[in-house]
Amino acid sequence: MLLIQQLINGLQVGSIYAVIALGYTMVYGIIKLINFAHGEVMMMGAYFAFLAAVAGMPIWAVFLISMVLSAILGMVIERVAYKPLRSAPRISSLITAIAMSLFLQNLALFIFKADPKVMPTIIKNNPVTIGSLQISNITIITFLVSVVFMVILTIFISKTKSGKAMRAVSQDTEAAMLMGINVNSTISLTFAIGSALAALGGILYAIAYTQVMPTMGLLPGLKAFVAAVLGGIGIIPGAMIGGFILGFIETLTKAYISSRWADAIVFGILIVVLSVKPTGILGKNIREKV
Amino acid sequence: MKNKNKKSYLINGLALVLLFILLNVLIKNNVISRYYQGIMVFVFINVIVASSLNLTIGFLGQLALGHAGFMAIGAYGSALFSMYIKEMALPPTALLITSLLVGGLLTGIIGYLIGLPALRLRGDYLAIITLGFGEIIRVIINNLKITRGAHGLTGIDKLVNVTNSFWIAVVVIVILYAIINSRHGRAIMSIREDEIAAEAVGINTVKYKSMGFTISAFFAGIGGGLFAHYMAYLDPNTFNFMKSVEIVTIVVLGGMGSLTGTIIASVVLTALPEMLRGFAEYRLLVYSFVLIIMMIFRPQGILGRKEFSINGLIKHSKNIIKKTGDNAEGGEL
Amino acid sequence: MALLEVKDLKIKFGGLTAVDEFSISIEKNELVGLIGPNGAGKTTVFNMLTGVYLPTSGTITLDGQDIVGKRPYDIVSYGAARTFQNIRLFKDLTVIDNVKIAYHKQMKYNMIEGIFRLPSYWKEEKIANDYAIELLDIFDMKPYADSLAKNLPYGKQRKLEIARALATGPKILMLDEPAAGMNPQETKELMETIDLIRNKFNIAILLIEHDMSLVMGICEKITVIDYGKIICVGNPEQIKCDPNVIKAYLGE
Amino acid sequence: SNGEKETSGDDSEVIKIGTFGPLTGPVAAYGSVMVNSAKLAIDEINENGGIDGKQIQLIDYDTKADASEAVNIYNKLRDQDEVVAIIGGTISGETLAVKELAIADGMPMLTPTATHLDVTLDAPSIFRACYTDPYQGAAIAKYSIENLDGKSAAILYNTDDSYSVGLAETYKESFEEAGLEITNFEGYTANEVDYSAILSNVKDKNPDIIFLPDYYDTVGKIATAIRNMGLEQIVVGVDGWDSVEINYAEQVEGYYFVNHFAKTDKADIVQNFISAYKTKYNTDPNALGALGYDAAYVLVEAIKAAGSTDSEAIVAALSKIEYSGVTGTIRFDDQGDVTQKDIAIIKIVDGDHELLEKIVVE
Amino acid sequence: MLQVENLNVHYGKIHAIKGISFDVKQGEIVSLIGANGAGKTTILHTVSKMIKPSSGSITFKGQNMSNVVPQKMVEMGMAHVPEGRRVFSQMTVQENLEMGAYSRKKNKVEFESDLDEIFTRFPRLKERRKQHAGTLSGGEQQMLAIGRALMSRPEVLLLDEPSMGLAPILVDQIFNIIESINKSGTTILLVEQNANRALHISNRAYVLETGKIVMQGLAKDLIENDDIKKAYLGG
Ligand SMILES: Nc1ncnc2c1ncn2[C@@H]1O[C@H](COP(=O)(O)OP(=O)(O)OP(=O)(O)O)[C@@H](O)[C@H]1O
Ligand SMILES: Nc1ncnc2c1ncn2[C@@H]1O[C@H](COP(=O)(O)OP(=O)(O)OP(=O)(O)O)[C@@H](O)[C@H]1O
Ligand SMILES: [Mg+2]
Ligand SMILES: [Mg+2]
Repeated sequence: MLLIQQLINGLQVGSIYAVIALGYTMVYGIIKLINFAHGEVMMMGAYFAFLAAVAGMPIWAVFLISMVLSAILGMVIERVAYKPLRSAPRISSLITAIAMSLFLQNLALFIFKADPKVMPTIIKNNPVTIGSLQISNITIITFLVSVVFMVILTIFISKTKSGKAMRAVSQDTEAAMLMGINVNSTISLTFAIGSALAALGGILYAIAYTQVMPTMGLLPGLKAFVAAVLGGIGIIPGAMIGGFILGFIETLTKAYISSRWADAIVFGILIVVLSVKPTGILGKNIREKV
Repeated sequence: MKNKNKKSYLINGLALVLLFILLNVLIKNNVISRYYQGIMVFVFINVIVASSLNLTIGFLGQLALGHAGFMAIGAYGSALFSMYIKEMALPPTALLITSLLVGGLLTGIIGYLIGLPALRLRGDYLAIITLGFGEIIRVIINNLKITRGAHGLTGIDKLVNVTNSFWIAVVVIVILYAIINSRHGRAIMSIREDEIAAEAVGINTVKYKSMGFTISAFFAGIGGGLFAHYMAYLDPNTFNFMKSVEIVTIVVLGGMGSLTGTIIASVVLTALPEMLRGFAEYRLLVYSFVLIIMMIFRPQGILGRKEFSINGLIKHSKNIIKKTGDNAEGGEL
Repeated sequence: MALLEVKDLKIKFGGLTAVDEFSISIEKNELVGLIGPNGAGKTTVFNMLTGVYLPTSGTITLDGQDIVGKRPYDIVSYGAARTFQNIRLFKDLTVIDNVKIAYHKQMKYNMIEGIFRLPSYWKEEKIANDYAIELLDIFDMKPYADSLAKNLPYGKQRKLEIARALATGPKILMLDEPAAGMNPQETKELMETIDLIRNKFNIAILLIEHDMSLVMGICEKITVIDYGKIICVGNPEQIKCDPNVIKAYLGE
Repeated sequence: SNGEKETSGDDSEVIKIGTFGPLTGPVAAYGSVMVNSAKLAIDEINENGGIDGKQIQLIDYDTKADASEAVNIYNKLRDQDEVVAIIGGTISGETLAVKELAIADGMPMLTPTATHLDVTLDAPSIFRACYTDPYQGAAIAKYSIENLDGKSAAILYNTDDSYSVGLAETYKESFEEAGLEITNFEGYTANEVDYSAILSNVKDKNPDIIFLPDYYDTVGKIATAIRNMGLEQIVVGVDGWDSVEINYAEQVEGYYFVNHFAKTDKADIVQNFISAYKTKYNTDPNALGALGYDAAYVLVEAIKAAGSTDSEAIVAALSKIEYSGVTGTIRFDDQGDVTQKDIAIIKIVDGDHELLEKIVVE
Repeated sequence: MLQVENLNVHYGKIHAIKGISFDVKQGEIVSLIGANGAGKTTILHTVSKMIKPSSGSITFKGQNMSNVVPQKMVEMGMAHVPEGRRVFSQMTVQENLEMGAYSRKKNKVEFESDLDEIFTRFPRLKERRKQHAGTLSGGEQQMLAIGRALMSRPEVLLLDEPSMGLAPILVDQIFNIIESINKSGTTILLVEQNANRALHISNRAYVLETGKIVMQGLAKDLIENDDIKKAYLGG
């Protein structure tokens, strides 16, 4: 029983990782950049939601405002910081992304100050009890959100014209231009969607754990990235699977071994998985054609 | 070719000694106070750690994000060792050097073991794996009895000062430079350029990758050891992901594949936060902003892959003199 | 025994059998062509011979030694060197360094000797340097020694790749479409160079090429494959008239 | 006030004292309250004539909670600013990082809040104004057993924080010495947000008491999770809890903790401090502030008593001092730690502190 | 149709194209020939607006194209088959062709009929329509690249070394295809190393040497020119 309860606990964290990882993997899939600032966009999304909630907006408006503002933020970040570096060495863009994450974090520190803010209860915690098991309504919502968005995103990328344009850009930017695809707006769209998803993750996170603070994005961002890599980076369903696996591993470690080893075990498993399957769980092993 | 090289070694060596004498004179006359000396020690430590990482990133071409972990192993390894052999009452310099070597070797060995699985992966995967190893190392140190975990390690002898850290940094840079400009260094660089082609001309890429990675870890360990014996206190959280990022930033800013670039960037990035101390509140904001601007306008770093050298400078200034000479002539016409 | 003996080589990629029942035998100092339609498996054969791909089955014997399962760098020391269909130079290194890297295995000084710049370092570095210059000279590339490989014009890059392969001291040299992207005049010059190095270094050459003027002009023996299988072996005259080859490859 | 270097060079005009702590970054709250309170104290002293007519200048720096920064700052305070003594550091890590330097220089250093045992160990010139962790750990354990009738307890603690680990260990020891049971000894990391796994384990074991030695933000988060999971245990804590009621009044209602002072203490000195702080900074101070405030007064008293700004004289004066402040009576033992200091036992009632009693443990 | 005047292109310090002018008239096949690195690819890239020239003007269908973005060129009826094929390797053959029609208004019927047309021209592609383009052979990829370009119904087609690396039999095929595309009304600007074949199907040609046009004229005249023979036709 306790084990099942612990798995339910894992589902909560896992679903949040999954939502954040979806955006992460999508951005990576298209421009091959580890967008380290993704976690900070999530943080900003949480603050936007916090402000909207404090202002007493209805719940749908809280979600909408936060996701729209974050989408815009994501697009601006890309335009200002990443676009000039598209042809630069990969690692320079990576450093820019890290710097951007630092910048946003410190901007938030400056604006909102270091002490955590308590997120108003926009969804009341209402656990559903089955026997001795307890599952929070927030967990159920988070889980459903992650699955629904995974499906929508998968269909979007594989079936729609914009989705295909994204894939074309990711495989060969120049050739995509020659097809008449507007590469800049395609990449912007990618960032908009990815950032809106990050914000969604941030809101769910803030609701579940009741606090927003400037450093809140750092670890979930990193974990979501690990989840994306675990599932096979660039692969949408992989992000979700990776997120859930990470959630379960973490929770079980905390419950049965010790919380202090949780991060080490998460990374340990990542290392084992990548050693066996270098492209992640759903990744295809493509041998470089010589 | 041989003579040209030897001459340039001589010039650079002479420049170093002059620099050192100048440093000493300034310290003696209290122009460089202990405050500045302290900052200089951090600069030298950063030079060592960052140039060791440059070997992995700039020359081997593999992105590693867990260098703080190696630094931590070196720091704790050498600190525990020097505490352990304290009774032998070695002279301070001997104690420092043996402890550094022990810390470095320990780090090298662990780096080698980590490199075996990690280096099979490429690009971003390697980055995330090394990040993971960095975190694992930190967590382990945080939970070991012998390192005193979260309580932090105290009671380490303060053995490091400006003089010895200066010379250790010089030795490390010279060794790295010598390795890079040898057949082993070329093999390492060929892996950065094209792994498949490197194999096709007879380079054992697995061997040279591990070699590069291990040497890199070894020197990171030396840097960590210096840090330990300067701070005289260690806390596992010092060696977190942000520390790794800081080191990577130095490498990238200086120029991946340029040791002299790393030296310049170490100076800039260690001094910059000190200069910004007046703006405590905006400090990190400004720092990250400057970094973004830097990357946008000079993504290849300050020096790119070039090396700054006295000879180059002499040559360059000769050219300038010649040019101005030409101009002067032009003026006469 | 021939220098290179390949028997019943086969490789599968997933469901696709890219090369099947491939056998070839090359003598010392022989110049052999390997041709066939696009996607026939020519490059794949090279990749197996040089250890990039592990064949599903079959044997490869180079100078009397079995090299199946050996890593590419190892096979180099058995005496096989190659160029790539898509040029793979060490782009950001100088031309001379490109060649010196390939000379790596002939140098013996260890890391300690290198770090301390002991006499062995100076001696071997000088030998390597002189040899690299000599090789570049053969390809008329001495003036480019200090430029970065990526700044060379395309044709020179192809030549540098050949020079680099030669620096490994091979017994057999495998060239994958060396004339691709060259105009007929340049192709003609390349033909002469290939002939020259074969004689000067006394090595065997295996050549993939779609330019028939080159293949027919210098190869003594030609193997034609289609869909991974050999459809014809013979001298240029025989190949030109073979109906299978005409149908699958040459056209009318 | 960020330490503009005085160019006059005439050090008879002002007496300079340094202080440092994390003023930015995630634990900025600790450093700022401490530094602000020390400033408040120094301002008051200056208004009342300073030290024998000389004004005091307090120079503060931000360590970002980073040990290497602390070293640079210490060097800067000593060499550039030429301070005569230091109030600090705020947290243990930064204080330990400058410990060896302070010993070597004989620099008088009074830390208001660094609780790590090693801070004052073999360090003749370093003093500490707060009681140490074993002291308060034993106090709250004693109270849990004797007054709250606890027969079994779960301990949740932060594995990354020396303070939390130390307290968890003392509490456990005291409990086990009394022959009682510790049902859960669950660590979590500094960055933890999801406590459901360990709380499910606690729920499974159902102890009488939960001991939660951590700072208020984390306590608030965990208390929320405890309420959400429907756990009904009494939760007890330590001085880090101070301020938790600001954001989490509902969640911590009815819980207990020990502290250096109680803001509802009627004593004049306490109320005066609180209102002065409020006037100056527009927020409530907490225990870290009270300690910083007391530390500043203690140090100034010592300088006065020493009659000079000579390091050795100040150290000697400090070791003999006895001062009654906001946090009780401060006097130092041979090691430089406070002895016989009052501990306030506080219950959160209607979202405010209720001072139950003040105790002294041996 | 297409007019280029006094074009200059720099890569950093390298002056790759040095003041070139040429034109392509409706219905023509015009060839650019020249040695490696002469600047042929650079010209095509500049014409399709993939790189910015340092000076010079490009006029397409009577309009000045100096300040337009690449997708505008596609919309106006230009298609570019780049050097090295550049198919979208992780997309299927069909998806690649869909991307070719990206710039056109969505019209299912028209799209299907265009697709059929491509498949009748290249039956090989029909067989492989579900296969990932990256796993096609070189010749098949070349067909796909051309097919993809045709999907935008271009009025002008830029072809960069379409025969590079192809088996002789495919080279024949490709040149036949080019001729037939031209016959059905598409204007073609062709870059080729295989100068002989190129000149045989072209109306006119320009000869490039290190960024300059050194000769121009009717293709049939150039074939007979001794200098050309010696330098580009292999004797
Ligand atoms: N790594 C790989 N994974 C999957 N299939 C491969 C791989 N390498 C080659 N192939 C397939 O094997 C077949 C042979 O390819 P190969 O490159 O050897 O052809 P080739 O004869 O060199 O053709 P070309 O003349 O066009 O270069 C092709 O169908 C190709 O798609
Ligand atoms: N991205 C680039 N950066 C710097 N120089 C370049 C770049 N691309 C081309 N060049 C240089 O510009 C000149 C013209 O190159 P271009 O590719 O246009 O020639 P080409 O005629 O198409 O040759 P090829 O027959 O090899 O395709 C060459 O000297 C080349 O080295
Ligand atoms: Mg091939
Ligand atoms: Mg070209």
